Amino acid sequence: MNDHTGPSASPATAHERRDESRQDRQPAAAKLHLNRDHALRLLREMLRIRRFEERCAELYTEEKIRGFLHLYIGEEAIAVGVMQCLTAEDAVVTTYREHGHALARGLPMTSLMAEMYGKQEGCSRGRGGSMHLFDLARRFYGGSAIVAGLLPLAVGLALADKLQGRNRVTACFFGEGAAAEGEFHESLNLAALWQLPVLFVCENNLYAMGTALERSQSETHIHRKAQSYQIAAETLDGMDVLAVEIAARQAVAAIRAGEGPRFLECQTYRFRAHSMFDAQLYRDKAEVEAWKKKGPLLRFGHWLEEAGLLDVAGRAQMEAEIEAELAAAVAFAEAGTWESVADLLKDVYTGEP
Amino acid sequence: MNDHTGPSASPATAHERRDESRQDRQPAAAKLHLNRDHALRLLREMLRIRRFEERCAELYTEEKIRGFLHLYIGEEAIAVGVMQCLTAEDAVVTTYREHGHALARGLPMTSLMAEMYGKQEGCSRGRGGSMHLFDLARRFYGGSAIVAGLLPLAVGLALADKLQGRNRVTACFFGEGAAAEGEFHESLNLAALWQLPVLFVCENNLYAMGTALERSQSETHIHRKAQSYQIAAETLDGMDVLAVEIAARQAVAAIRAGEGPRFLECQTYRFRAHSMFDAQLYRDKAEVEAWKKKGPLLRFGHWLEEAGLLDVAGRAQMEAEIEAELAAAVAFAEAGTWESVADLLKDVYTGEP
Amino acid sequence: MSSAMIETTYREAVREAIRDALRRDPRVFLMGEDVGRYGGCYAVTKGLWDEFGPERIRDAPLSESGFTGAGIGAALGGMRPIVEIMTVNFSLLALDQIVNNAATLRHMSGGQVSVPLVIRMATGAGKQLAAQHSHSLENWYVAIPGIKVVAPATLEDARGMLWSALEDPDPVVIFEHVMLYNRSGPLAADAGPVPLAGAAIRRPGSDISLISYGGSLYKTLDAAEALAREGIEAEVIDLRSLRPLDDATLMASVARTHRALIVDEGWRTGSLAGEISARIMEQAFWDLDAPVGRVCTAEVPIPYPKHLEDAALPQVPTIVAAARAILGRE
Amino acid sequence: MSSAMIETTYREAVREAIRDALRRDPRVFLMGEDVGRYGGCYAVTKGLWDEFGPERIRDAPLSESGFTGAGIGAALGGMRPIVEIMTVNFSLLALDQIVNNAATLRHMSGGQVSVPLVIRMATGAGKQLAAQHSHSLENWYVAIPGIKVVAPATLEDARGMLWSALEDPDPVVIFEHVMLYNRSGPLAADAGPVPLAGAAIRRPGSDISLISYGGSLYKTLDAAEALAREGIEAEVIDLRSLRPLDDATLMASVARTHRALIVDEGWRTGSLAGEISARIMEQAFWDLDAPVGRVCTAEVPIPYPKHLEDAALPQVPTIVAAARAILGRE
Ligand SMILES: Cc1ncc(C[n+]2csc(CCOP(=O)(O)OP(=O)(O)O)c2C)c(N)n1
Ligand SMILES: Cc1ncc(C[n+]2csc(CCOP(=O)(O)OP(=O)(O)O)c2C)c(N)n1
Ligand SMILES: [Mg+2]
Ligand SMILES: [Mg+2]
Repeated sequence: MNDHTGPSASPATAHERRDESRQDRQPAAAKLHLNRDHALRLLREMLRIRRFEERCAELYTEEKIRGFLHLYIGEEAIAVGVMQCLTAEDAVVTTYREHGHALARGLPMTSLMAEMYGKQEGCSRGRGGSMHLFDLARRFYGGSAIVAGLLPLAVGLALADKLQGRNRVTACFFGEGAAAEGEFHESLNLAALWQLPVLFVCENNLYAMGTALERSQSETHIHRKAQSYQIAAETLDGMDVLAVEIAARQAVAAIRAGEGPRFLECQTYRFRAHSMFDAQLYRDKAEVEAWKKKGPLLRFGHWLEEAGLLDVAGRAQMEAEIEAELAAAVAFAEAGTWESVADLLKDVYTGEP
Repeated sequence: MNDHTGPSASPATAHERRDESRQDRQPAAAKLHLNRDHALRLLREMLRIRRFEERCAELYTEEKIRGFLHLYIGEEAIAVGVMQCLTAEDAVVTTYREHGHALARGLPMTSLMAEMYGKQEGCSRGRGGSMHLFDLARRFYGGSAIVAGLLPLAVGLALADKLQGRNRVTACFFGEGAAAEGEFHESLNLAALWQLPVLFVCENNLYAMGTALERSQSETHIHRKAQSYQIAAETLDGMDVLAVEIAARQAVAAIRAGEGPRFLECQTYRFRAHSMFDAQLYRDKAEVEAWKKKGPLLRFGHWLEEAGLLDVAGRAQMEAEIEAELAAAVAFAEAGTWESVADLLKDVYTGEP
Repeated sequence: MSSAMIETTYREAVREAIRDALRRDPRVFLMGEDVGRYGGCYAVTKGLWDEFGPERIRDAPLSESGFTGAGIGAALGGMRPIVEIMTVNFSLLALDQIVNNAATLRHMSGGQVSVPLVIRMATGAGKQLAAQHSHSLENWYVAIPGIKVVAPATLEDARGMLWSALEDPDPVVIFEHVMLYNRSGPLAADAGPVPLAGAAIRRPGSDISLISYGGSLYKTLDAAEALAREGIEAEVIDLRSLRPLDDATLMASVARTHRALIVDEGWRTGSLAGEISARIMEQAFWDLDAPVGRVCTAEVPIPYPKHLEDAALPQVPTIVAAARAILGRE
Repeated sequence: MSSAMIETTYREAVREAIRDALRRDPRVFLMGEDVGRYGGCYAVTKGLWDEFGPERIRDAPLSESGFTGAGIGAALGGMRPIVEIMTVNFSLLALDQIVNNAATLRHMSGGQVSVPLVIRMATGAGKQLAAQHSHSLENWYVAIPGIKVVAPATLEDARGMLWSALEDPDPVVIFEHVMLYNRSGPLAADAGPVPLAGAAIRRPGSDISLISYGGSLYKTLDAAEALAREGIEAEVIDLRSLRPLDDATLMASVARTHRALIVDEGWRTGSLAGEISARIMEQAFWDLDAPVGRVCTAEVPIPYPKHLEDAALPQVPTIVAAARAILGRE
């Protein structure tokens, strides 16, 4: 049984890093108590997301899932790494690319899949679909299709916590594209000015739809933008689940200690198209392949094997369990029911009609 | 006849400075050829603004001027210093506190005063009033009552110049309060990303209406925000007309050389209320008095006297000339005519009705 | 025994309503630009910062989208925020938050969350503030499912609607017309909450229904007086709630008078007045003896000079003339 | 000799219009999110980046307010920008620029400047994109003095309105309904500019005027066909220009048919349909044999599931039923 004490023991060390601020980190605070259960849990959580989304892509071509479908494949380490550091009391706010966050936050795969179908057994009663996953019981506040639109909301959730004297964290996920929007700017200022307990997690996958970061923002190091609001920020390898967990754990600890907001720029890459309607003419295959080699599942899986934490049979069993969970989720969604058209006007206002 | 060769010879050296970036500046490039005519011109321009606005305040209490009236008194050095560096081909974009910019840009005092009255002889045919001064011939594009609302427009004017291969500069003035708005963020990114010829001039008078800068922005050094977009930026003494002119001249030269946008944070203070409806409960008299001692007219005037560039008689003559100009402007406005109500719908669309 | 009446301004009535809410419910706080130290751009919140402190009377930076969204988040987090957007003109910067979050979160989440947020804003023209500072955009807000919209015109409503809005589980937008703040009159010392919904007949009459709200109400009442001097008895209806609209009261009035005129400071095309006219068309067509009329603002950005601003806005003589025309008494 | 007809999609027609404009006038450039390398979120601009390069097919960062305002500035600076806001949903972030600058600069400056800017945006529902991505906000834009608003529904208009918009000295907003991009049909090889103003009668008829625009036009035409099978001859009017509205064509039609129904994908309250109903009230009341009706979208954020989205939007059967009701044939 391994008990790793920091990033040096993790596969992350083999990865390229663009991290300039890592030296600020206290090695002691970086300790990650990585026992076998936890390691396997990380892999399993990432695999659940991967398999869920692979299946969603199939279901999309079968027209079971409609509308927009944005896959998180390649970025799983971020959601999984960060969620390890949150408690049930904390809040999560995210984007339209949020299946991974929802699963990692503990939303049941069944109700997620039913939501993808638009069935009333879905986590948003089918009204939301892929881009609007909600689960109040798990303090999962969506799921928004407006880029940067939920950043102010995350600030407000944190403000409510601060005003009510609750030591809770609001984790807010968004892409690097969102950092160009005015709402990013206004939100970071508010969070920093009022020293609010927000963990900003930028998933820098280098593209906003088809627009490469260097063609859309004059400062491509997003964490430096955050620093310009006096927010402690760092960049890290978002393909390395351990690196993410370590950084998030430190950030969350600082936030809980009352040190105000923190900002993580996670370097990552989406392996699939932006949505299901994207011919990907804007990036070349070689780039995609190179990033796939750094895939969060691939490397962490290998490392677990090499470290003797997971053998072939163990992996096969994990896959089988996930396959079973997924099959149950699809069956649940298939068996789900359509909300009556008579209820069309429901939930425009509270308590009506 | 003095020929000053840089800030060391100017009264600016006696002022407090919060300038961290000044050392970047090439001393050679800083040379300001300050002959007597130019020095007197600077004083005269500042005095014209001061006297114009003092008169406007009186006219406001007489109800000749209505609506909102935002006085620039105390900040004259910025408009006057920057305008020295622009040619007729360059463009100016500003805010609701823009009488100073308009006068320094060369708009006739007559048509300005008529605009303040709302007479059709005004520079915006009376339709705009104090907050919407326009003069297309002088490329003076307003005059906007929406904080930060014209920053994107300045970016667009500069984009047009770049696309058409014209070597022109667009100077864009705004308060430090504007720097909290999303439009500030989006505009600076666009200007930096596309390397557009914009001179951003932040008039940091420490308050946005009644809100002190440190109570509204987590980073109070506005030029550092600009730097976070990779824009060369500096802070300087905005009460010192020579310091402003020197900095603006360097910035404009860099912009004309194709080096992209530049950003000046001018430390200043408004001596009067935000508008005519402001009891100023948010700052104490001592603070106002301390800043008044650093007033741009006071110090530059003293210095001109001490340097033997302007004697009492010369000053009196200058004041008299300005008084005459002002009297003519008021007479012009008084004699001006009201636009016919029959023309109410004019200029909603081009060429109608 | 009825309570004492106190001479009060609209401004004071709003201030008392805010003070009252802050005292009643620790979850309430007010957030906006210059609401604190400055005392509010229309002096509505003067004194509250000293009384309740900067946490509850929270000055926000110039960032309308940011702090409106923060209000939405705080509402989700269990607070009862009052967000003050200084004027409707600046609310253009916050519309994404209002439409896509405040109004929509309940539905998108399948009914899991409510957004108990109150947004107050000043609206309207009349102070020579020119093209960018004189908007009336109530018509836009009225078109957003998921929010409620009210326009208190009287002291009672200014005093009483805020608390009801805070008790409402959904977002409520309150429009305060800038020309009302200085209005004064007697208000009961114990004036309390009033319901949000329901139009009010402010003057009964049998010849024509004059329908108005907010800042235009008093012009409409003055027009009714002028008409009365000519022997025309106009009924004046104050909409009070703009979303939902109280169709029943409107149609009952039209059924009595058979004629209607809507007075609305919005620009004519796309105005709330148009919506009301269309509803009367749909629900009371057979009661009408003449087409429903509208007195709205001329379709021009508001000019600065007083004579042109006056000419652009609804005025007593234009209301009187329009009413006469509908009655065939030109 | 009439020109050859070529099978074309609406998407291709818009693309050809853009290409044409870029060729005709060196001052024209297109700016928006993902218009360049990506080829446009609805593939409208595919190929143009290769043909015209990144200066003229300019990818903009996610900053709707910023690049719309930059378009306004560039227009003032002598260019003829086409700003693409990906969808009307995101235009909420740019409304301050559109209302307070684009629409207002000419007036505020006393007529010194014009803003020759064209803004294109996709609008409407029908693709199961749910609550935040299915708005129809034409009604808001129609209420802004200083801009013009058009909604090309046909291939000819998609091809021809852009150039006329670029020749207009004032800002023009073009709404392209998302469900139209894939529509195809024959278009003249030499199809050229068409005027912005003026409604078009797409189907003559004598029993009722069905008034529609944009994506709803084809549902309305289908409804007219269904009504024809019942012996009801409906006249179908395509508004084409939403601001200004062509009152003359509308009133002339109503004078012939004495009945009208407006089909509008906007939410009912505050809809453009309401404005049109009010205008018919004002200008053609005495011609009416029955109240004017509206078929609009139900007042609910658009739900994701297809059956609920369909139920929320205007559909052929609801249009047919509403027309029948107006004709007393229920
Ligand atoms: C305000 C707004 N503008 C535009 C869009 C269209 N859009 C959807 S996703 C996207 C790219 C966002 O990129 P990024 O923030 O990097 O997130 P990623 O998709 O890469 O995870 C764009 C332009 C939108 N949804 N919202
Ligand atoms: C978008 C917007 N929000 C709010 C206001 C109201 N307002 C007018 S001036 C002002 C303060 C602006 O301060 P700053 O930018 O520092 O300029 P200063 O007045 O100090 O020159 C405010 C809040 C406005 N005009 N526009
Ligand atoms: Mg991205
Ligand atoms: Mg200021």
